[in-house]
This record gives sequence, C-alpha cells and structure tokens, in this order.
Amino acid sequence: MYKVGVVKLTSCSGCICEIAYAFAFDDILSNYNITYATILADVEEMGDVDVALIEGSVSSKHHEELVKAARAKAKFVVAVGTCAVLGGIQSLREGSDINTVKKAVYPNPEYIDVYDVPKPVADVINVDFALPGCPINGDALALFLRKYALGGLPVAFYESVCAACKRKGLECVVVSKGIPCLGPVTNAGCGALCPSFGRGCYGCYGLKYFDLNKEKLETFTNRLIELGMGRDDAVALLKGYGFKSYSTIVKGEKR
Amino acid sequence: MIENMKSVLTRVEGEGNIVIYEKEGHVDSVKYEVIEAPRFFEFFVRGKSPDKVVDIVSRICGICGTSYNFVASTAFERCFGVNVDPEIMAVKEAQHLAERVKSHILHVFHLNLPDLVNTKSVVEFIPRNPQLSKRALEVLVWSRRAMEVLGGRMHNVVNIKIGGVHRVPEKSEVEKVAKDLGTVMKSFIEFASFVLSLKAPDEFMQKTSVKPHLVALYPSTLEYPHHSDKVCMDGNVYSLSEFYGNIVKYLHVPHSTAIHCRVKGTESYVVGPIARFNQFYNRLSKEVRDFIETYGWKAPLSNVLQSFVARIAETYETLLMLEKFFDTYRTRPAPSTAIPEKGEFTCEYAVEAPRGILYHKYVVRDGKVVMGDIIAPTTQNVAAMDDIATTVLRGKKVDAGVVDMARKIAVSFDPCLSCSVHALPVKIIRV
Amino acid sequence: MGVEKVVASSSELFVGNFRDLEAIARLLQKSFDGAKLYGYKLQNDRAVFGELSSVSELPLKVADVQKPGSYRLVSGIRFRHGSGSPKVYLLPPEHAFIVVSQNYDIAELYNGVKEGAILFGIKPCDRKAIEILDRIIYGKNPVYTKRRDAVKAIVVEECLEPAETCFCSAVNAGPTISTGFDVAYARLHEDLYLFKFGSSLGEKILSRVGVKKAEESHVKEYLELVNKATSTMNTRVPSTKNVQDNLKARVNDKKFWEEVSSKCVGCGNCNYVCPTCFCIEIEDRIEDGYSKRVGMWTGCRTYTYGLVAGGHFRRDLYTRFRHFVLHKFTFYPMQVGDVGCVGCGRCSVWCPLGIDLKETLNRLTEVKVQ
Amino acid sequence: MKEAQKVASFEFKKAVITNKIEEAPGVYTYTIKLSEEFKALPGQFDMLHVYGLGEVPISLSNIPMVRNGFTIIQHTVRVMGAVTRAIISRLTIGSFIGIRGPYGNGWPLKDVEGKDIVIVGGGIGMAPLRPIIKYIEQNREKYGRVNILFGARTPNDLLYKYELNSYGAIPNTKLMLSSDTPAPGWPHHVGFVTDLIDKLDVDIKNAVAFVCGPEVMNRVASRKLLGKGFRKEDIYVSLERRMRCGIGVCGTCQFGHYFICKDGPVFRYSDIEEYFLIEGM
Ligand SMILES: Cc1cc2nc3c(=O)[nH]c(=O)nc-3n(C[C@H](O)[C@H](O)[C@H](O)COP(=O)(O)OP(=O)(O)OC[C@H]3O[C@@H](n4cnc5c(N)ncnc54)[C@H](O)[C@@H]3O)c2cc1C
Ligand code: SF4
Ligand code: SF4
Ligand code: SF4
Repeated sequence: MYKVGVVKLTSCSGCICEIAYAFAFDDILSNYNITYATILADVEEMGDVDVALIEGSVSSKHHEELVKAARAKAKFVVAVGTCAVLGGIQSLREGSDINTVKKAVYPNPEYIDVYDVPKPVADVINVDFALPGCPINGDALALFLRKYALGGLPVAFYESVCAACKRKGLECVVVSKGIPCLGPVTNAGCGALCPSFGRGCYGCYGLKYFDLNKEKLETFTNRLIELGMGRDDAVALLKGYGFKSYSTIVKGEKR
Repeated sequence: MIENMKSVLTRVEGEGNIVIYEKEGHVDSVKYEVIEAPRFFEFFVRGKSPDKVVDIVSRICGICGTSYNFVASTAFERCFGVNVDPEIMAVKEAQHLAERVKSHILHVFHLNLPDLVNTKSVVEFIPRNPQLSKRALEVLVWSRRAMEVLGGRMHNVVNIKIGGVHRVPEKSEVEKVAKDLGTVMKSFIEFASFVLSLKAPDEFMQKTSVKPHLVALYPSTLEYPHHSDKVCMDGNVYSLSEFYGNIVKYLHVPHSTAIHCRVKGTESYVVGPIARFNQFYNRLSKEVRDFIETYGWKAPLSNVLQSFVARIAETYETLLMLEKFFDTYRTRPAPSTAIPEKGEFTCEYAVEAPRGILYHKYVVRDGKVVMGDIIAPTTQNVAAMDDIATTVLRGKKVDAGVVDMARKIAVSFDPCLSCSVHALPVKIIRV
Repeated sequence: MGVEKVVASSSELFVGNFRDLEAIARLLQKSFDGAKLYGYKLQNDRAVFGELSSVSELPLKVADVQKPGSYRLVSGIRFRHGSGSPKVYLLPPEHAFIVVSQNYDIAELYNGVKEGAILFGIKPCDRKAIEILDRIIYGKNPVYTKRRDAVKAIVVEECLEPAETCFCSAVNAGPTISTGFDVAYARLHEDLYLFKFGSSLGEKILSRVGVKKAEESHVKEYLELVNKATSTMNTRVPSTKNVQDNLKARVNDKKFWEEVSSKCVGCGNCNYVCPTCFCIEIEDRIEDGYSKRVGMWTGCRTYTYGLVAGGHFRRDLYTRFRHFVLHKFTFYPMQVGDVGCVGCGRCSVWCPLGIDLKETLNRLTEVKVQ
Repeated sequence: MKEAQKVASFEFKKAVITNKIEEAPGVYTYTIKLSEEFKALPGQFDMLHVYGLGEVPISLSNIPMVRNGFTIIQHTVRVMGAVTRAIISRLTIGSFIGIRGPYGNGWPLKDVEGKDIVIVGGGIGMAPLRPIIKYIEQNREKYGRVNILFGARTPNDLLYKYELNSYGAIPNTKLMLSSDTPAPGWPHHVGFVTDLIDKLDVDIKNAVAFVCGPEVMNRVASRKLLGKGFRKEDIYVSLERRMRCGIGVCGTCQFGHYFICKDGPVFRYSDIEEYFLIEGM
C-alpha cells in the first residue's frame, strides 16, 4: 500500500474532484491509501507519505510552508494541474499592481494577505512529476498511479494538442474554419477536447514552454490576429492558464 | 466593519478554519474563517470579451464550474438579445444537470456520509461497505461520462457558449450514456435508500429554533428551481436586481476572504438544497416525493444537518429530468452567435448551483466586460453558518463534541468541496 | 498485397460515367468476397478518409480550395484530398501491437484485419506515398504490413486540375498514374469519366463493365488538362536535383534554417497529415490488468523527437524543421531510392501557421549560401 | 511485392532474472536466464520489456553463455526514466522480464582480427564494450595489443570494479582508468577519459578504436583519435538516439539517413562524419 497525501493550495478544486475520481478504481484503491487530504479525511496534518499530490498554486507564506513540509514528508511529489504546474488562471493578475487588484474586489483590501503573483509549486520545491490540465484528466492521473505502483512512470510525451487532434481524426479548426485556436502552442493531455467540440483550444493545459521563444510567440500572436482576434484578446488568451510560461518565454528567461 | 457596499464582489471555496470564541470555558460564538487565498476573478474578467469570460469564470469553482459558465453565458444571451433555440438550451441545461448529479453524489458520499456513519473519512467507509460504495461510485462515474459526452469533461466543460453550445453531440454519442441511465438509476436508489435510512445527528438542533431566511430561485415554469431571473425568499418573490441590489447587504469581515451577505445587513439567509426543497417540495415529481416519504422524510426539513435528504431528492429529480432530455434528444447544427461590438449592456442572471443561488452581473461596454460581480452560494451561506453554529453551540462547554458539531454544521452546508473541508482545522480563541 | 507487379498497363482510355464507376466498385467487391471500400468522403461537411458504404459517398459534388494554412470546401467537381490519406487506413493514428499479461504472457498479438480492402478514388500522390511507405515499413511494422496485405485492389482518380498547393508532377507523383493500380479514372466533366486499367484484373473489370474506347476529342481535352496541370505545378518548386544539391550545400547553414523555421511552433501537424510520414511513439496502456502496447503517430517536428533520457539531440526547432525537409528530399532517396515527398501540399495546407514547403524549397535554391 | 516474408514483430521472450548486482549508484547488472537459444554479438542490444511500462534498448554487457540448456545473458542498466526506474526498483532475482533481440550490428570484431584494439568507454558506455573484452580474452591470439580506456564521473561510478583488474591482467593488455573528479586514494588519471588517448600504446597504423559513451565524449574521442593518426575508417562509435522499437518501425532513432537500430548502433566514423559534425542531426 502506498500512502498518498493531497495538498491543496490556491485553485478551484476541480483537480481534487478528478483525484477523487481516480480513486474510484478498484486497482487504485487496492494499491493506494489516501492518508491525508483535508477534503476527504479528518486528518489535520500530513504524515510521511509515498506520494504527495499537490494541487493549486502557491499564493502565500502559509502555502510555501505547506509545500515545503510536503516535500520533506513525501518520497515523490507530483504537481497536479495547471495551477500547480504553471501558476494557473489566477496568474492573470501578473502585471497589475496587487493593491489595485485587491481594491477592485474587496472593500477592505488590508484584510487580504497574498503574493502579488502566485507561484507554480516547482518555484518553491523540487517536483518529481508534473501533470498539467485545468483540471487534470483523472484518467491520466490514474495512469500515473498505475505505472507508479509498478515502479515506473508514464513515458513523457512533449507534444501539442494538435497531436491528439490529428490522432482523433479531427480537422484543424484554424485551417478549415479560420477559428483561432491555441492547440499548436498548448501542452497535449486533454485529448483535443475543444476542437472535438468544433471550437478553438483556449490553452488550459498551459503553453508549450519547452518549444517556444519570444519570436515564435509573437508570430503565433500575429496569426491569431490574422484570424480575427484583437491583439489584447490574443495576448490575454495566450497568458490565460500558463501565464508563468508566457512570462518566462516573453522575458526569454529559460526554456 | 463596512456595511452596505455597492458593487461588492465575492469569492468562495478553498481553505477555511473554524474559529470558536470561548468565554470561561464555554462557547461564546463560532465563526468560519475562509482563509483561501483569493484569486480575483472579478478583477481579471475586466477588459476581456464576454465569450472569453464564459470560459474563465468556470474556473472559479471546480466542482460546479458548469454553473458558472451556464449563468454567465445566459446572462450575456439575455442582455444581447440572443435567441436560443429551446433544444439547444436544453443541451446547455443538461450539462448543468449532470453536474448537479456529480456534485450531490460527491457531497453525500465523500463528505457527508462519514458523519452519518461515524467514520473519519470515506476512505474508511469503502472497505466497510464495498457494495454500497460501488453503487455511489457508479453514479459518480456515470455523471462523469454524461458530462464528457455533453460538455467534454467532468469539470470545466468546454461546450457552453453565448448562444448555447459549440456543438450538439451526435445522437449516437448521447445514446452511449443514455442507455446506462436505467442501471444507474438502480444504483442510485440502492445508495439513496441506505442514506435515507440513516438518522441525522440532530440532538443540538432540535432544542433551538434557528430560523434564517430560506432563499431559492423562483422558477418561471412549474419545474423545480433551476435557473431564473427571480428570487423567492420565504414565499415572497423579488427580481434579481431588487434582491441583490437592495435587500442583501454585503460585509467584509476581517476573519474571512469571503464577503458575508445578510438581509438588511443583519439577518442571515440560507441558499441551496434545503432552501429549494423546503420552499418547492411540491414541484418535485411525485415519484421522488413518494420515495423520500417511504423513509419518513418530507418538507420542511427542520435543520441543516438534514440537507442530505434534499440532496438525495434533488439528485433523483435531476436524473428524471435527464431521462426526459435523453428521450427526446436529437442532434442539430449549433448556431453561431455574434457579440455586439458597440453599446453598453448590463447583464445579470442566476442559476441554482448545487450549493445554491449563483448570481452573476456584468457590465459590457463596446464588446468588453468592464465590471463583473459574482455572488456565489457559499458567500451567501457563511453568515448563516456563523449564526446557526453560534446559536446552537453558545453556552456549551468547549469540548470535542462542540468542535465536532461545528464541523458537521459546516459540512452539511457543503460550502464548496475545498472549503467545506471535512477537517477544518479548529482554532479555539479565548475572549 | 494489392496490385500485381507485372502490369498490363495501357495508355488506352475508355469513356464512361458514374454508373460505370459504381459497376467497377461492385465487381471488385464481388471478386474479393465483399472487401470494403476505403476512400475520401464527406462527413459532417468535412472531407475524411474512411470506409465508404458505396461509391456514391465519394465527394463528387465538391471542390477544395487549398492554400497554405487554409482549407475550404466549395461546390464543384474537383475534389483533391483532405487532411487524411490512405495512411489513415494503412497505419491508423493509434494502433495496438501486442497485449501482455502481468505474467509476461502474450495475450494478443496483432493479427491483421478480417476483411479485404479496396482503396477507391485515391489520388496518384496517395498511391506514390503508399509505395514509399511499403519500402520503408512494409515487413517491419506488423500493423502496416498486415493492413497493406489486406488491400486487394486500388482504384485511382487522376487529378486534372491541381490545387494551388499541389506540386506532384515536380516530384514524379502525379497528376496521372501509369503503374501500381488496377483501374484509374479521370473526371473530364461532371459525369464524363475516362478510365484506364493498370493490371490484368483492371483490364478484366473494365471489359466486363463494358466501357467504350474514348473519342479523340476526349483524349485531346484530357491531355491538354494534364499538360497544363503538369507545367503549372512544375514551376512551383525547383527540380529535385536542385533541391538536393542545395540541401547538401546548406545543411549546416543554421541561419537559413532558423529563418525558414522561424514561424514553426513544432505542433507536428505537417507530420501527421503527410502521407509518407510513418514515425510513431509507443505507449503501454494498462487496461483491466493487461498492458497494451500502442503505436501512435508522432513526427520529427515535435519536441519528443530527439528527446532521450537525460538530454535532447534536437532541442532547437530549426534542427527538427530541417530534418523533415532533409528526410523527404535527401534521406528518403538514400533509404528507399525515391524522394519521400509526393507533392500533395498537405503539410503546407494543414500547417496552422501556413508555413509553405514550396516556399522553403524555393528559398533554399534562391537565397545564396552564406 | 510478395506477401510479407517474415514480419518483424513486438513478440518477446519471457525471461527470468537470476542475479542482480549493484555496479555503481543507480546502475545494476542483471543476469537473465532464457530457456531458448540466444546468440548475440558484442555491441548488439536487446529491447527489455517491463509489464505495463514499456521497453528500453539495453546493450548486452556480456557474451551470452549456455548453462544446463539455458542461455544466460547480462545487461547493465542505469536508472534514467519511466522504464529503467521500474527495472531498478522492482525487478529482482526471480522476477520476469520480457526480452526482444538481439538487434543492431555490433562491433565488427571478425573484420579487425590481427589488429591492435583501443577501447574507449565512459560511464554506462562501458557496458556495450565489456563483451569485446570478454571476447578478446577468449580469442586472445586473434588480436594484437589492447588498450582499454575507461572513465566515469567518480571512481565509484566506474562499472565492473570487481573485475577491472582482471582486464589489465589479460596478456598484452593495458588498462587505463580515469575519474572526472579527484577522490582520496585514486591512483589513476583525474580528468576526462579522452585525455588518456594521449597515452595510447598501440600501433596506430594497424589499430582500430571502439568508442562508446555520451555524445560529447564520442565527439572528443573521435577528434583526438584522428589527431593521433587514426584513419576515419578505423574508428567505430556506438551511438544512441531515442529508440522505441529497435526494429526500424518507429523512426525516432533516425540519424541522417541511418536508422540507429538497424544500421547501427555501431558506425564507422568515416560513414557518419558528415552527420556527426552537424549540430542537431
Ligand atoms: C543502442 C542503445 C544501447 C543502450 N544500452 C544501454 C545500456 O546498456 N545500459 C543502459 O543503462 N542504457 C543503455 N541505453 C540507454 C537506454 O536505452 C536509456 O537510458 C533508456 O531507454 C531510458 O529509458 P527510460 O524509459 O527509463 O527513460 P525515459 O526518459 O522515460 O524514456 C522514455 C523512452 O524513450 C526512449 N529513450 C529515452 N532515452 C533513450 C536513450 N538514451 N536511448 C534510446 N532510447 C531512449 C526509450 O524508448 C524509453 O523507454 C542504450 C541506448 C541505445 C540506443
Ligand atoms: S512533405 Fe508535404 S507535400 Fe510532401 S508528401 Fe508530405 S505532406 Fe505532401
Ligand atoms: S519526415 Fe520526420 S516524421 Fe516524417 S517520416 Fe521522416 S523522420 Fe519521420
Ligand atoms: S505544422 Fe507548421 S508549425 Fe506545426 S510543426 Fe509543421 S511546420 Fe511547424
């Protein structure tokens, strides 16, 4: 039996539900035991675990401590979901003054204590495996758990949403309909959901940070504009769910 | 404390604490602290085009994200004057209904059941009653498949847009889940029978009469509340803008990143299953009522710890609604919708999310959202949670039983999976 | 495997109409025990490659308008191809090789398809692509091999008016066909078909259908169209020799490759749609206590290509972009004795960024080597 | 075209692990028992299959031996990722493993009889070179002088430490070791293994070199050997690229027009120089 801890940071909890779904399979229940998950069990502190699933982005000192403690207690740490892997949708606030942001939402901004920009988990601790997705695909998590239980890991494929789109026999919505789509620059993993509903991908698995640089992002932005988007909308769409990768690419920091 | 805020925005879910204020060893008051870091959706919907906002807001809540894109898209449709074909609307509604099934089952099975059967978690319960667990998980997995077929995935569906849906799935795709509905219904009944035969631990509640207002959407048809532009509080009907603009006042309290809502700034109110169930019991199908009544339950439920009964009834009703939807299902081309590039629009609408009324209001100017106001169910319930817990527990000796009850009250509200937190860490503060 | 090598090919043309096409399909299916037809068809208003319930499913009333990065269907009679190709049948996007039990016993091995297949209405470039795939993976990839063996007959539609992005004639892959088929046809007008045979089977079928010899005016019109198509397409790209010489000369011209690949984001669409790209990734999926090994399309322009544990041999996109061009024009000839590009233009049309292979080839030969 | 003669396939043989020894941190040598005949040349590799996880190309690190009707083969595996992780952490004596092979061409030992031999290996690259040493040991008279140059990041990362000395004891054989980093009590060279090429003790005109290591090492070694006067035709390098099938199906191991799995992994330097010098080939 592997012990699993689920740590929740800033997120919508969609990934937590996908985790709950992955734990609906017999073979997973027979190999894993969730010993810590504030949503699922009355346990207030995480003990030693084999696998820590960390969901959400790091938004405060408190989170930072949680994450470090998890690292210390877990043999294997998985960043689960686009929030944990890349910062997630809440990073859309990056670039705006945090006080302006607070004031826009709260009458008493001084009550609110958060980082200017949320951090991906890997900015705070070493992460052993990353599963992006907003939310992650519970089946992909199940696959990971099955392979981990065998001592291995899923083979990592670094590809665009287009790979799944073509393998599903879908027709490219950009080429055949002129619909703006982030598929070409977005991490695969969703199984090309949006194109299969005839719409453009909006990038919820995060930008393909490993393959892009500033110039390429710029050409891609121009392509979106060519397809009828305003520049602001195009940039906002690209920032969307993987802002962390967007900003590092734009700043040319790392690849 | 600031009262009577205009344009106040809210957020919900996430991490929370129970804070028990203690006076000489006895409970003085109880507060639920939402400490989840805010994400500022109301800030970054600004400047975005309405169609993008529909996708963005679904990330406010992972459990009921479909409620968010449902209500946002419908709000925009109404103010832009987009006519949505009823059959297309039905596909959009069905995604939301499937989500309700998922959310209720998750709550009743994963969160509430452990309280009813006195285990620490569902993880402990599963080996104890694997057969029944299987039934619950079957319903959950089916709801996932239904959401996948209709909306792409179990969370943050991708098939809702202004004007309806992006694609109406093929009949053959829908058939794949529709054909299993019968079996799932059986699994559900088996699970529900078990749950309904359990007794809610209500010894505290019976002795006190805590009467927050009950608020649910007022359905325009004779159906059970689903989505609407009218609100019904204790039998009185208000327009959304009247209710959320004038009747409710918003308070930003130091112990919470969520805003509190109170009627006239003082009285708390409850939204969600129990508010719907108690006010609109007669609109449930007879089949559902008969089933509930076999186990000795009926409206009005006397306290919030019994809200699981309402959830079970609603799940049943929702499965029946989906059955009707599948029976007449046919595919058709999805319409394309143009968003007006010029002009100013105020858009508002509300839907009954699993946890209660979800109200959205946007101002759109020249094709861009300039203001977004989102009032989520939990935001509306936290004041009632504080009040109920305080009234029920005040004067009691602070011990494990008190803490446990405070926890149970929170759980029964299901203030959104992540902050309902079966294990809200407890802080005891001496006053 | 379909189509005998020794061909009773004829340059003789016969004339007929759609009913004759139907008869050809019927007779072929009868000769092969009800083999299934595979070809292009419209499904929800889009062109796909798949099983045809009958030849009337062929996209006879549409034409495609193809441009780099854009594809539309309009009414007309000149349908060329969609993003799919016979590769979709022969090397399905996901194909299982083997199923293994936890005990390392082989529970299932890919054993081929039951029914025979007739490729119907595929294009000369498609046929050429199959020939290239045959040479590179036939006898190696068991799935391809067995599916290829199931192909009993090949009916080709020649292209009388190429799309804007086509250049098959420049790489010897069209617009007409002279070997490797049973029956070929060209649509001179909406319901005026010219037929020819490419094998004794084809000859037999045509004689049973009873098509008449084409009239001289038909032949003249046909040849005019073919010549026009050929000469237009030939000017679109440099000669293969020229391309190859320049590839050799500037294989190390990093600046050039960075420039031509500057828009490429490595999405791999070009690979997936290319009828001769055969590269696959392999994944072991655990299902019901068994492990299933599945091959899935991948391509050299995706990041994973060149990735190894602890490093990456082609991290820079330009190196992967370059590999595609080199493979098609330099390496394929060394591997299989023929250029690996059949000039169908799919890679350019289905590139969401509209990166045009023709342009790359032209720049390759026009811009001076640094 | 005829119906496929013999279709290559993903069918594998089921083998049992009979021994597992730790060579260095994260590196283990597995001895595997097969009930069938299994012949392989030094330098060839197998695809090792782990249930549910996949396959990895791993060189044979010894010449197959026949014992009591079983074939005994050895593989030295370094933990890297998805599959090797499971091999190292899960497979022990008595475990099953799937094996397909042998694949690839191997070192051309028959063609170079009578010549002096230089062996240059770094890190896990020592594994495919070990069978050469074993082969020469068994056929000592067929070859001239032998120089073995092995290196690793630290002395502890060297493989086959328990038998390295015996290599030096083979007649007319010189063993030279190196460590990238200094370590207490390390009597040998500190620096890159390729530095040792300066100390070669062979007749360069009549010698061949077998090189296997990380790509950088391969490049430096080749360059230095050429500088020493080796002909391009006399240098052999074993290469690696992503490899998913081992039988020319997946295409991902292409290196120029070569498929490393079928045309390699061992290449004559003269045949690959053109590609070898191009970045990102
Ligand atoms: C001809 C040849 C002989 C080899 N011999 C040995 C040996 O004797 N001992 C040893 O420890 N290692 C050897 N390797 C390297 C070994 O194959 C890789 O370390 C291993 O494939 C990593 O697999 P993984 O699944 O653990 O890693 P991941 O990074 O998860 O790789 C996923 C998949 O990619 C492929 N892959 C990744 N890295 C490589 C690589 N370097 N080479 C080829 N395919 C790769 C494999 O198919 C692998 O399953 C050899 C490689 C080649 C090409
Ligand atoms: S390289 Fe492009 S033009 Fe050539 S065959 Fe492939 S897809 Fe067609
Ligand atoms: S062009 Fe690339 S993907 Fe296509 S076959 Fe060649 S190497 Fe494979
Ligand atoms: S389709 Fe275009 S952008 Fe995508 S990999 Fe190919 S050339 Fe690059």
